[in-house]
Amino acid sequence: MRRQIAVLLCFLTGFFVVVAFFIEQDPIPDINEKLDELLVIVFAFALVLGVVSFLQHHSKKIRRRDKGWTSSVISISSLVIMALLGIFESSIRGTGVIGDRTTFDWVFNWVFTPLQATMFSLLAFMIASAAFRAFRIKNIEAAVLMVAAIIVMLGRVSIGQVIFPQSLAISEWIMNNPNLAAQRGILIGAALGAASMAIRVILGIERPYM
Amino acid sequence: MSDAMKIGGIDKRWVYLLVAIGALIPIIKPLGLPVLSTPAVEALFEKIESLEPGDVIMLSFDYGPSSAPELDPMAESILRHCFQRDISVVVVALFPLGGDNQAKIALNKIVPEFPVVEGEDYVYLGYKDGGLAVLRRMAEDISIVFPQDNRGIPLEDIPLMQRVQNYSDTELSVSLATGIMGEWWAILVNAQFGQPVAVGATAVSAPKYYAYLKAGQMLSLLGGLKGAAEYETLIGEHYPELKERSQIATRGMDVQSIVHLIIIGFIILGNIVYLISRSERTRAGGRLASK
Amino acid sequence: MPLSDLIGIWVAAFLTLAIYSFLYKDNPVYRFAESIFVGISLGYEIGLVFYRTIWPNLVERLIANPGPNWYLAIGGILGLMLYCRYIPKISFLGKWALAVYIGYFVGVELMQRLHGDVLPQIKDTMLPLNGPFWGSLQNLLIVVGVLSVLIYFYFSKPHTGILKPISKVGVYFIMICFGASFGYTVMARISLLIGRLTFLVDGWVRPMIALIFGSS
Amino acid sequence: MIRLLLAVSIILAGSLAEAQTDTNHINTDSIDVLLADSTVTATLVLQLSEDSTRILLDWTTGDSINVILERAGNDSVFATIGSFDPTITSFTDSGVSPGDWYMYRLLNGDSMKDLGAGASVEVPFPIEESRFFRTERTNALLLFLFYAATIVGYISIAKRGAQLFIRKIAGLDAVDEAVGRATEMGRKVLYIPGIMSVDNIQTVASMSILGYVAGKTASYGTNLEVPNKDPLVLATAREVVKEAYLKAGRPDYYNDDMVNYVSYDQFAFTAAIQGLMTREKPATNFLIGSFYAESLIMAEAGNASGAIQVAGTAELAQLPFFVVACDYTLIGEELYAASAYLSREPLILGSIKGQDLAKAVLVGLIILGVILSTSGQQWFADFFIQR
Repeated sequence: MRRQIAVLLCFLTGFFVVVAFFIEQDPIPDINEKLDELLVIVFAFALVLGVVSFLQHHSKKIRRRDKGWTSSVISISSLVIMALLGIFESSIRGTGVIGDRTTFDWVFNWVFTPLQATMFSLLAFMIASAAFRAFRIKNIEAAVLMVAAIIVMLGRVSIGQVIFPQSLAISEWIMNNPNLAAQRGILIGAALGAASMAIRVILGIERPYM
Repeated sequence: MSDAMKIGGIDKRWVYLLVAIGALIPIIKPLGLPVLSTPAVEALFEKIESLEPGDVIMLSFDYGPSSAPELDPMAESILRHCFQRDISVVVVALFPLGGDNQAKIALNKIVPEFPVVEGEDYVYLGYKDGGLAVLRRMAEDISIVFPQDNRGIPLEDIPLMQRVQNYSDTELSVSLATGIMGEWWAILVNAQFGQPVAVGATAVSAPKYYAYLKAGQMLSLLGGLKGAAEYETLIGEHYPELKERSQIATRGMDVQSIVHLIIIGFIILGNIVYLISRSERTRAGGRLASK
Repeated sequence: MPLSDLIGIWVAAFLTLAIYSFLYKDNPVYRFAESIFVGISLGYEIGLVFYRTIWPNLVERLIANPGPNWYLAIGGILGLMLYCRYIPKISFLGKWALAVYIGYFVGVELMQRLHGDVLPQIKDTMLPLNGPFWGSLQNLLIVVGVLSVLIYFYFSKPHTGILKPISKVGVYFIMICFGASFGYTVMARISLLIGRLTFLVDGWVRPMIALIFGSS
Repeated sequence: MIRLLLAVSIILAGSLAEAQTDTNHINTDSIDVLLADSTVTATLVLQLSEDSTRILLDWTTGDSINVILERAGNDSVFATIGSFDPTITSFTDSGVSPGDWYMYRLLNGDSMKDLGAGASVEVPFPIEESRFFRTERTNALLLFLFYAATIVGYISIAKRGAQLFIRKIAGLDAVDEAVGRATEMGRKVLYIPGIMSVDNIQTVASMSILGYVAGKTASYGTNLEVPNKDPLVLATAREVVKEAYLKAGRPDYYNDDMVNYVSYDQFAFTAAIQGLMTREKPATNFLIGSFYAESLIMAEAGNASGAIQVAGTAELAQLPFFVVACDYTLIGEELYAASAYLSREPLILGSIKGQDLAKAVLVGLIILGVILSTSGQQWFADFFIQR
């Protein structure tokens, strides 16, 4: 019974959205808007689950003195400090423009932002090692992959055009023709797959919520 | 470290090291690798070269901080080029999220380099919200949109603006744009009012501007860091005294060129190693490739 | 420069190098930076969710104007239902909340995919082949590419007979696409690295040298 | 004081109109110009939104510094609906009620004192009631009905016990092998469900695959860890994994900490996963769901730690990186077909069959569209325009 209710709830909300996509008669658009608004709140509540899980996960490591438990102490402390700063220094409230010189902003500017940017920039190294390892002429497909990548790479930088003057024109042609066609094919297929998945979930054939 | 760190017998940390060195050297000291200028960029340079001292152009800051790494160098080069040739610049900002700030940053940096006088050789009119409507209005009278300049001086009291009432009194409009704003200049200011328009765009949005360039609705297109580096190179070639200063995009492009070459070099090296020892099992290449 | 910024630059430089040290090998310094990063980012999110969602979207609106905003309480109740999983007797309520949430967005995706992806992409592929020779050839290439890739993903039949060569063509298109996208992205990734290295060189090392050896 | 109020109201009206203009800008294609009036000093153009429930006004006023817009309803009494800065030249009136007649008048002048009547226009028929069905979406409705019907049709065929074939998908055959490898090596299986929430359908598909993987690890007694970036995915993944362990008859092997939470920040999550892969060296990594820039960092870390990696996503921009750095990659559509392939459940298989039939029909329609466009019949392709 409890399971059937879950399936029914999923069906009703899913079906409602599909109807709302086509129908403009009140009160359907209005209900749709309200649903959208209130589900944002559900999402916000879920963060507590995450924080509880985070604290459990790390405190278990500390209790058992697992390998690397000191990292867990650091994680929990920085979480607590940042959460307290965020709640008591109200600079992130409202506008979202971080401008005042609070401790919170200091941590945001000098700790959080550099960490984010540096992690992101690791990609420059990863893309190099991945290319080095993966682009091998093992067969025709792999060769096609490699040649396309090299031409486009040359076309992007000025030295590339010194080495291979046609690279810019060829790489733009590749981007706008075969690349576009394949992207479109993958996109249409994936969209149909996603829609089919959605129909299965709405009909309760697949139940990812249980 | 385990064998997994190795690729075809080479520790992949060598790849990391070379990428890091390749990126660091030009940042410490620019190499000045050759940058081939393209007709799309040359068109703007030639246009400004063809102007007489005292002519006026309009420069619009239509971007914010997120596009600054690509578009700031363009702004600086264009301002330098104009000031060097005694061409007056009317500067405006139309991008809501930071256009004003970018304009001030660029002017504060370039103005002290030249003996130029605010109000005579250049003027900054400030930021105005309203997008297309503003562009349309300025075709009639700039002073409707900007009754006074950024300092609060009415336009009629500014010597430069006494010469300029609307687009027709300027020789060229340059928009450094993020997203859609450059298109507005092409479809409105160029197409409707016949004003020559050049656009500096980020690399991501540059491809969609090519259509306007091809259709003749834009005089010139500077695309991304590369476009900026081309302009810097043109300036360096014609005005050696400015070369030292105009190297920001060139420096970034040096890094790009070197690291791209390093990656391509490693791909070739990897294939040589692979061909020599075919027996080695590589798991990479993915399913499609390994089928 | 205020002292807090000076310290900030040093902290940022240290953390930047700490992350890069992972490239050599995993080490305690990286682990330290990672732990701080994880903790701080989650702590930041707590403040953000509280002040940007729970407070303005729920509490404030319910207090200020409960009449027309009553429905927001449903969001709060669904949210609280998620916590029921900690109480075994009523843990099923959490699944109900998830069912509503997933049901809604699955419905949204269903129509978005069909209306927003399938329709326009199909329309854009219906290209005329009777224009100038070169343009028509490119159009033909796009049509062939789209169809062969679509057929490559056909699951109901094995790739034999006529499907074999067609899906093979599809594979070539996919390989060109992946190679080109890969090559195209390299530049953006290097830009990120330039940003960090410029900070280290121009924002940290150079001022430091200037400070020690006197500015020049 | 009055001047101040006036200034404020102009700014307010201006910003209001600004916000309105923005939304119209997107829809301009679907709007027909209805009426215009031009005088010496001003031009006022009136347009009706496609659903005829809003009125869009556009004007030019020469050199006027001040512009005031007035509206009269059934009673023919004009009232101000906004005063505008000269830079603003359009306004959308959404405050019209169905069934009523409306007339608009523009006043303009160089100062507030000497405003004169500029142009005026009248809407020649009453404003329409908002409609029941969005007729412009007929093509989407037909597509939806056709698609849903083929899928539901095939599901009911499957229900009657028809044997349904599905071709080999290498990436999915690898799932069993990958879990088996972890069991042999006595190491854990790491499952990353992407970084987006369950409002993204790729995550939903990932949950289905997670259910299958968890069933395998439960019956083999292999360790499973599911670190999360999104808290709602955390909640969902816990239900899914718990259910799988229950079904496999091993509820005692399940604990909540298997499915744990890392951080909401994309790159903090990435940093932690990179560290985890390097330190704990899981034998198998599943990277299935919606990924962005972190895809390559994670896949490279997993590759360096010697794990066998199965990836799956429909994010076009990330697919090349997974293909390059992982052993198997589920590309787009394969991700969604995975649950059918793995579970072999007839109903799900039926939906895949239906999907394939629909796809075959669409391929036919594209070919027909190309033929018709080539012969100058553009109407067919135009039918598919997204509105």
